[in-house]
Amino acid sequence: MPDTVATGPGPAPSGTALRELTFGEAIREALAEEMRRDPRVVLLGEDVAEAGTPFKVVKGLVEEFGKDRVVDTPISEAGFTGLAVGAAMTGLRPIVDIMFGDFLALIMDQVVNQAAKIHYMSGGKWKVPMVIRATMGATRRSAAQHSQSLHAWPSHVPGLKVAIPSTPYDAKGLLKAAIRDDNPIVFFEDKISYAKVKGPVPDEDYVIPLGVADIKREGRDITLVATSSMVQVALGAAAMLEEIGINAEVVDPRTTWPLDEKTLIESVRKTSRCIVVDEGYYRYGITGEIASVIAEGAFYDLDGPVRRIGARHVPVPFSPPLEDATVPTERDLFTMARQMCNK
Amino acid sequence: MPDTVATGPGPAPSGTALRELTFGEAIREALAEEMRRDPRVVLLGEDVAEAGTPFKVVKGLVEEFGKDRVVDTPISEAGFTGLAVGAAMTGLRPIVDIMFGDFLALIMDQVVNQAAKIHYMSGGKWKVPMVIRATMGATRRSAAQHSQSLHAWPSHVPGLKVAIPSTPYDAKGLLKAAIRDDNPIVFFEDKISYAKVKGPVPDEDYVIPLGVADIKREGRDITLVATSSMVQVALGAAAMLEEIGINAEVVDPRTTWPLDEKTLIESVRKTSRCIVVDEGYYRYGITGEIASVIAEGAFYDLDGPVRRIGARHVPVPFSPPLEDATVPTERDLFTMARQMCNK
Amino acid sequence: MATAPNPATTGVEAGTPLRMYRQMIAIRLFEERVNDLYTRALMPGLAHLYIGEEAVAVGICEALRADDYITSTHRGHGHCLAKGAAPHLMFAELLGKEAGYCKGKGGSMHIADPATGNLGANAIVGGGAALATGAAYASKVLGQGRVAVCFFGEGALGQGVLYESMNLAQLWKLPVIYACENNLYNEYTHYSETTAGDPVARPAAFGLPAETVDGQDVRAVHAAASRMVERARRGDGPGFLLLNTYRFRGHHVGDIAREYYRPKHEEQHWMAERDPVALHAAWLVSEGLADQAMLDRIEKEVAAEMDAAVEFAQNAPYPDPQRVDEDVYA
Amino acid sequence: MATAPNPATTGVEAGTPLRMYRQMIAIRLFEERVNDLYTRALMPGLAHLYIGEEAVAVGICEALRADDYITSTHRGHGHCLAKGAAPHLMFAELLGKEAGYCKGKGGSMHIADPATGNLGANAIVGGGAALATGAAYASKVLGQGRVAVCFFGEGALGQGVLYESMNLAQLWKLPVIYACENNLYNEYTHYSETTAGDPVARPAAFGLPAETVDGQDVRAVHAAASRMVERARRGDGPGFLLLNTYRFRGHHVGDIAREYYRPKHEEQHWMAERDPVALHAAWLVSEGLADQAMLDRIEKEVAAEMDAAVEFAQNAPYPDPQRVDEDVYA
Ligand SMILES: Cc1ncc(C[n+]2csc(CCOP(=O)(O)OP(=O)(O)O)c2C)c(N)n1
Ligand SMILES: Cc1ncc(C[n+]2csc(CCOP(=O)(O)OP(=O)(O)O)c2C)c(N)n1
Ligand SMILES: [Mg+2]
Ligand SMILES: [Mg+2]
Repeated sequence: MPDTVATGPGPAPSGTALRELTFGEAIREALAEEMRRDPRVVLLGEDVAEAGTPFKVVKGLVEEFGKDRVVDTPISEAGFTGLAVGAAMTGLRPIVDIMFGDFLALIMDQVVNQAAKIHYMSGGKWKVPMVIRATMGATRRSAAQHSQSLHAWPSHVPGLKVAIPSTPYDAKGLLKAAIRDDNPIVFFEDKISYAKVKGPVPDEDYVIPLGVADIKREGRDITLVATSSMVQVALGAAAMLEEIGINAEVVDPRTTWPLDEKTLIESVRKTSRCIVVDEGYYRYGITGEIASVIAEGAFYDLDGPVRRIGARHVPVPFSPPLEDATVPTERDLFTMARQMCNK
Repeated sequence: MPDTVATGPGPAPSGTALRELTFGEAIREALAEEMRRDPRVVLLGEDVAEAGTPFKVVKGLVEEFGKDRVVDTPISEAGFTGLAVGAAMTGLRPIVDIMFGDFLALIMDQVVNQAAKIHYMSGGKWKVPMVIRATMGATRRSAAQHSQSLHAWPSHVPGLKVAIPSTPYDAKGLLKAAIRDDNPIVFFEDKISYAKVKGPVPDEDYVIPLGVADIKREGRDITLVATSSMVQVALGAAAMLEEIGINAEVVDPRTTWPLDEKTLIESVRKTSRCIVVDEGYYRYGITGEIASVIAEGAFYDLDGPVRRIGARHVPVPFSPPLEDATVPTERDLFTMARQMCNK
Repeated sequence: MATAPNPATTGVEAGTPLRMYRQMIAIRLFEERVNDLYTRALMPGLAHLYIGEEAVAVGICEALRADDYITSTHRGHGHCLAKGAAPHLMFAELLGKEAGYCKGKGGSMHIADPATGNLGANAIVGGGAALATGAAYASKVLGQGRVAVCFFGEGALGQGVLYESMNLAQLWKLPVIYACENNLYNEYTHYSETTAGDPVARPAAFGLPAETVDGQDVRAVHAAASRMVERARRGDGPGFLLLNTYRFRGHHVGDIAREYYRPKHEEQHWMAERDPVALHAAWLVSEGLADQAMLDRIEKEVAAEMDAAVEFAQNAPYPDPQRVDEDVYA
Repeated sequence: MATAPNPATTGVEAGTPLRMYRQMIAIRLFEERVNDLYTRALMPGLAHLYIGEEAVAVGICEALRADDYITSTHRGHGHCLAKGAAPHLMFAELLGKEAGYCKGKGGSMHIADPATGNLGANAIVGGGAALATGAAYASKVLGQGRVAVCFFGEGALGQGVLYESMNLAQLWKLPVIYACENNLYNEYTHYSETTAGDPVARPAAFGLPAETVDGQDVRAVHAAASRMVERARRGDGPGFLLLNTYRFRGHHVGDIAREYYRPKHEEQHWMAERDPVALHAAWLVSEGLADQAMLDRIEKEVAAEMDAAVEFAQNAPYPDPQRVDEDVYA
């Protein structure tokens, strides 16, 4: 794999040549712009200030916004996430940084029993405008407790929205939308993409509404529904498939909730074949829901069952040859798609 | 609804007339028998000793087994669950009692990052033989933080097994199997079923292997896959359907992981129609996975898409007319099944 | 009825002993009506009564401004009333009616009200700890000078997030008071079986000033709370109050046969000797601030308002089931 | 090579100052080789080195029996070695080889070994707290007389589950020692920015005896640990040690430019004046328990064993990818 991957068809060029940013840079820019725009936006997390997190994604923000708005916390994920919930109710728009998405397991009570339900339980009186940024993704040899992609959990919970961008353009536009949204949103960032995925990002202010899928590549023969890191994999597989005469469409839901069912279903009604691929654990995850939605909505146009690929259903192992066997690859997708198209 | 519901076809009668137990009594009996059988089994939780939990399910155990094996804990779900993980590694077989399944949100780190992964991370060297008993289920007017059915979360996580029994017979047999299993198991008990669901339970020792579905009612025309509290609902719907000439099969997976794919798929290959019903939140939950498995395995025998019903995708409201609108009913199933069968 | 005067906030001057009496009586009479509704099967769900603990909520909330914040618990009616909630909107909520504080969506354990700074009752033990800390954080960042009070039972001392929260509050000098209501029991288990060491040493270890207060003495509670609130408002950071009290009734209304976990004579002692309402009434009379006739009149007035509030709630309609999908997202 | 002598456990008598020296040198030389492997891109993942903190793991583990338990952390190599792990099986694990302690499935942050009572290194900060408490609980219930030591960095003081665990341990008088390694930094943030109040006051508030120890003085650590372990084994309950120490290197091997979060002169001071290996060596010589030649010989011996261990690991095969599905369930 090359060091960085250029992302697929970006936004419509807006006259000026678009800059190329990495995924991480796009996120930093979204944070900086929204913090400039709205003094109520604060960023809380472990080592977010001078260190800019271990991934260096928020590096530089403390210099511009000061230690009052870019706040280093103790290693108290539940405590500072809950604190952010209370602060969101009372006038701030906090963003919390969950260094590794695995630590979502530590904050589910604050996110699910508190943040997600407060608006509803109060009959609409209190609001919780906050963003929980969490990383996801494996292949960093970080082993079972630092490699999970747990976006299926919050996606299961009414009251939350869940964004899972795949390109710098989407990451910036979705993060800005999330920060301006009045609901608690869990925003997943693929660690590998931070430095590796590069793509065009316009200079001017834009937001991408939550709940709108994006067709990353148009095609006729088969739909590959892919999320986050898997979008690049799907695009790679599509290129391989093109060589054997299979024209694949790649659709990125961009948010798992709200879910743009219409775009997904329409794509499959057109292509009549579908594979859903996601980096979360295979079972009871993202692919089951999306495949079901598509199978229900496009049943009579389907040539065969909607197929699914997820992370191998094992804890993520450390050893490189083992870990590499757990993440869906272009080859996996290619093989499955080829078979489905009988080529 | 009657005060108690007799459960469907029980086990094959074993000569002697079978006793009838409630769901709660069957669980207590399983606990007592296994504690008698194996001195390493201990029960930890809030108010489990003299009070026998607010549901009175474990009432009487402390009298037989003493305060050393039936242990009242502080309100420290993460702490005592983690303690049980360490104790399971070092010679005990702990059972922890999570009073309301909603509090799973407080223990996900201990369950998912620790219990589920320790065997794998240690290359198979350490084992974590423990059972996490958690309640589930709504319609008790307990509102959003005391009514959730969160079994989709642990079902998503490799390394865990998840049982979700619907009858006294299954509850006893599965709980005994879970206690004897060498893995961490999350065992879901429907609160309403404790006193309300009654059924035959043999006197003699038996276990039900984890991962074997049970056909609660045989039928030809449509398969209703139902879990936990929804099994009674499906049986009720099946009776209503029978009256209009639709012969429904009701299949209970009994465990969401391992999942008995074969039995589910075979049933639908026979009936060619399927509805999956579960009391968890509708989206990204149990029904998506099971519907996908069935749609993949029985695709060419299906008359139409596999349909799904879950809890309404909202936080559980308090007010009775609102709460009642969130839980799948016999009528919902009946209407959907009737439409699918064109009657 | 929507404009009914709130007995908790009218008729006597804020902060005075007489007003605190009125507030305590309001809670007591409110809870007696809850008990009645519940035992007559007119109230759905569970009801955790605050009877016996009135001096805690009142003594503390009387030290707060209207725009200060509180978080409350499953045993929250007293906190909500003391912070200024209107009984008729509370009863409506308890009965699951559309007119209730939360449109019937919250119920007894989730009364919330921005107008009175009530961030919500919370059915997760310890659930308010981080939330109150966050409200204090926002108040500080926004320079609002508001104080947040986190009410919780001593059972919440078992929840780790309380310590995470106190650490954050002390590090960042946040204006939050942790008010621990030690009524001796976590549900059906005595707190000594769940709580090692000395409870007030815990906040102290995180650097918080911590004070133990007789939770049956409303004036003592008010005085201690006033000191801590003032200190917090000044910017000197959080504080902790351990309020020794007792719930006179069961853990919830259905908890009737209690002798297996607490002795009758203990209950009798607290009810006879340590009733916060009776103690305060006696003091008012002995100080010449009121006579029995005046106290009786207050009680009668409050009782009438509570009866009207119940009637309002009983007559109010249930929400249309269609509305179940509203308020999931803002 | 599978029968290679373990330099950590052979050659000198258990519990003696000379053996503690050998153990510390073993950790030091092990970690230097980790650094070397990592910087040469031969080791996958991350490596958090224990260099500078050796006296903590050694002083404590030398006070333990072979069948006592430990839980360890992301910075865990020192704990594992001190508890008796074989370096060649550790290196094999660090390189992701089948021969490693965890068949390559765990890696640096998850070395675990029932044979030496090692419940596992843990990559969740604070993740060992409840686990160690549980092992102590099992030991007590089963009457085994085993003690569990929970190693953790001062960053774990931020995790609520630590307080939940200490409360349980003290309530039930469990034989567990909480060993807090205060190396002054949570990753890139000074602990004073994350820790309010006085750290040893926290366990004390839960009733645990708590002692602050110079973590660079292996004999002081050993003495304090021995007292607490003996107390715990007797049945008198848990204890807490606050071990003041310093990591000489970065948070992980890649953390090179550190001046933005900690000054060079601070590092230089600790390395020059407070090196636990050098301090103990000087003491051994000054007490006449060893001369420099003997210490050099020990170091050379250990170095040779470490080099052989590295070689073993480098030559060992990777696991067959097919084995990825094994060990998910017991
Ligand atoms: C996290 C959590 N665990 C358990 C419960 C169940 N529960 C409800 S109230 C209660 C006891 C609370 O005791 P305490 O905090 O002292 O409050 P009190 O009822 O005495 O006012 C328990 C265990 C809960 N609601 N939340
Ligand atoms: C629950 C959790 N939060 C955050 C992290 C990321 N992290 C890894 S090490 C570390 C700092 C730990 O500091 P300390 O406990 O003092 O240990 P030290 O590295 O100094 O030995 C952090 C924040 C983690 N692994 N687990
Ligand atoms: Mg209490
Ligand atoms: Mg540290």
